[in-house]
Amino acid sequence: MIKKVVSGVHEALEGVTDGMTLMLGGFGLCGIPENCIAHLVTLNIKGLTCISNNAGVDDFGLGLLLQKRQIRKMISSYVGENDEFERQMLSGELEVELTPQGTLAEKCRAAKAGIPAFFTPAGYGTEVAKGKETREFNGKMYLMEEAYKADFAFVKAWKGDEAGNLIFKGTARNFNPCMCGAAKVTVVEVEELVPAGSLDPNQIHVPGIFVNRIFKGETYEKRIEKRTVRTK
Amino acid sequence: MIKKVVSGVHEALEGVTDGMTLMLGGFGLCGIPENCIAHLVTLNIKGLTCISNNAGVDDFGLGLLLQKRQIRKMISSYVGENDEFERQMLSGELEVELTPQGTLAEKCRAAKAGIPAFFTPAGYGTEVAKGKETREFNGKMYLMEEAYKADFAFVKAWKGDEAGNLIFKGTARNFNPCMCGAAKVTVVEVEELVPAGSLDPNQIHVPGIFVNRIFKGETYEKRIEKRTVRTK
Amino acid sequence: MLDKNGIAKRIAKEVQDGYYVNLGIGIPTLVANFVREDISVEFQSENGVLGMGPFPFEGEEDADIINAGKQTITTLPGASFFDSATSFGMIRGKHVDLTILGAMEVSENGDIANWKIPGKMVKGMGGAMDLVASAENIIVAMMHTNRAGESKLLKNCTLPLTGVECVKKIVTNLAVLEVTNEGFLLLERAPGVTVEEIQKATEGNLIIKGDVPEMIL
Amino acid sequence: MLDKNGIAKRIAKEVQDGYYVNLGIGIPTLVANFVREDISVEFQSENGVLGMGPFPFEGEEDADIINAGKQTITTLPGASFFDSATSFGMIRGKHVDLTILGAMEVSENGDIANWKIPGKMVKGMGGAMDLVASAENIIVAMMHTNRAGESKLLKNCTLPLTGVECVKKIVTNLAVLEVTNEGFLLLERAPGVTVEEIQKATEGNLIIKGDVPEMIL
Repeated sequence: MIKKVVSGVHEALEGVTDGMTLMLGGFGLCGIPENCIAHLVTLNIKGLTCISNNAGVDDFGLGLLLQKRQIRKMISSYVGENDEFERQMLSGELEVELTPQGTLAEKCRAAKAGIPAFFTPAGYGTEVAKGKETREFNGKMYLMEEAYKADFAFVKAWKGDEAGNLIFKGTARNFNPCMCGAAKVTVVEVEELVPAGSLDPNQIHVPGIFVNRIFKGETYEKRIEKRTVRTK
Repeated sequence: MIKKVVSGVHEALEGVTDGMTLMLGGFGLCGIPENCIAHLVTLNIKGLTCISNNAGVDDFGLGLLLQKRQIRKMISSYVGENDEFERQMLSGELEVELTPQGTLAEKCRAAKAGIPAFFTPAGYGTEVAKGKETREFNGKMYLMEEAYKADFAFVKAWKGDEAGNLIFKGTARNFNPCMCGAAKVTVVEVEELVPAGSLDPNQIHVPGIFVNRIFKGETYEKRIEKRTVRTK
Repeated sequence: MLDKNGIAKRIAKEVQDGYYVNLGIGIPTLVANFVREDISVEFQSENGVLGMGPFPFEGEEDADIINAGKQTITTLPGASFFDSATSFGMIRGKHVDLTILGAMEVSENGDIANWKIPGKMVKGMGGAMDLVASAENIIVAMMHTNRAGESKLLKNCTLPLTGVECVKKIVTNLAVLEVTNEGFLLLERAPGVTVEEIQKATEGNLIIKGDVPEMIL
Repeated sequence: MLDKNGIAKRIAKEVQDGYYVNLGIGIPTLVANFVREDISVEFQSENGVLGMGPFPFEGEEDADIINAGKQTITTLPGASFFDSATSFGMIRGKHVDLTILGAMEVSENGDIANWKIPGKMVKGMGGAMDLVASAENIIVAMMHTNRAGESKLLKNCTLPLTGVECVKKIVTNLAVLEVTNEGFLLLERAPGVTVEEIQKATEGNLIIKGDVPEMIL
């Protein structure tokens, strides 16, 4: 078994420098790599390009990096929950590439799986198609989309073992598995880190080969964006 | 929950007719839809195109359909274990399209996921590339490969629930998940059929939406092709 | 004239037994409340869940189990969780039978705009572009006119498009309409709404064939 | 001169700590027996397993747990099972560090042929084309000549290719060679084998620089 465990968030983020392209898992605030983001803020690294479905909220998630102007460019599908983001975007301080959510997921998956490009119907006939090759297959029009290239992927899993095998919980899975192995270095933080052999090999969501570094996150706030309940 | 359960192999195969294109899961004899194949033989349907990584052995798996001359064309990556196959192929009775294994898997996955075409490096510069578009990405050459189109997919899973959710065991997983949802109708046979709610929603390998019909197979021979052991 | 719940109630009648359904944010979310209890339907949320149930009881909410609107949810027996690539595989691969979503504008050829107002609103398209590009069956749920009283059913959309020639049906506070080659075919009137009122609120070509029945809710 | 086990033993020295390795059928399979015990290596089999262990004890074999050679296997702690698309995602995505496979012919520019003899043998390429097209590090394990005594290290391959310009290193019963821009660079001689013998058995351009050491096993 190949060991992936690092001592903590400090070692996990070694090598992240100005101007890099980062992938960050999560949907809204669900399943985001809280510990990695918190440490990125303290590192004061600038000029980042972040590939992440959302951009957090003003005071949590990627919003923390936005507030400190560490992000030069965001690649996301939906950014509606973040006023600071909208302000920076409309003022031109922040470059934004809005990408259909399924295309974003597939561009990560393609990077991970060695597929340099693929065709999707999403965005055909819209401004997303600008500058992209279009082609007809079976009477329908498609866009060609290329795989992402990223330096680091930051991923949050529920359980992980020393061999880097991962299991996610509920909808906190989202983009996290797609980003494992999609960057040069994949860093994973987990709620529970177990010895190799503790997880059923049949029930691994992401095999360890897609993971370079793994550590147990110190704390998880797991903030709920829209607590919605019914009464008994 | 949407019910997918059919009464048995007879109902499961309703609608399969001459000249159709079928996908069949399995790697060698591991994880093949034994009950569906056995019933296909009795149905005497002819002129089939079969997409399957291998072609069985002479007297088991797809070899049974080959012996009865029910297959017009095979799309496979490796057919080395079947003398009858080799004979029919060299004599020209059987049309054969040999496809790199990873390309075969990805063409199934693409069909399932609504990706009409993708690029892969496998086969570039070989006879597999004949007639295919080639293109350079980042200094490396790739082939464009299109998604398969199939009428039925026959899949073998370990456990399944009434909602069509599937779990596979060990390396019997192989091509089976990739083929679920890749054909117009996906038929799954399982060793164990359980009520909806019995499986952990976090541990489903294939969500039921990719499955149209599911039934419990009557018997499983699970023949081992190359029993290899060591002594204590 | 219908309120939001009325629109949702009318759309619920389009949901058939055995359907997998994706509901957008806003009015579409309400549709789940009105689906007949005697049919089997599963709700997909593109963030990675199939078999969504009602909102959790207070105190039972789980930060790791949400829908695409970021609301806490529960799951029903037979549910499954999966990653985003798999989720959009379901959508792009046409495994989801019905997509219901809101819109800012729809044109008479079925184009839809719902993600951006240049220089003003930039929330992003989320999964909407994937959904409208792939779904066989798309119903738009929206008000017939905007807050300024202008029609949202247009000859051509003026806002940046989400998808082209994809909307099949529209249910508004005033009417049910089908998108045809010739324009918006008026199928049903909302209770108490006249054909003339619908005509006045529709900028795109409105096709009226014979007596247009009032919808039954 | 080396036998098959000798070739495997020499190749095992190329396996480094932390490597994920894919072993082809035949001689490559034997490599696992000779990897140093003090390093961590995981073996991937393209039919869907990572962390392969030794063959099972008699009576403990499981029809559902096999390798790409269709042999019954076991798994080690930290192993995982996955589907074929994921497996070739690992391979195509360059996550596997080292691929060791057999060949019928290799050319001096690194082309490889190992899947077909026209009109005669048609086993198919299996996963070999994906492996050779993607692996950063490919070692070919083979006899230096075929049964007819003809060289398998050629100027140009005569058989249908499996991949182009992909082989990095070759270990045969006679020598260890590196594929360079100028041809086969002779790195090591097998015990008791002379440079002249290797030259005679090599049709492609053989580059000899200074004294060629005998390999240490």
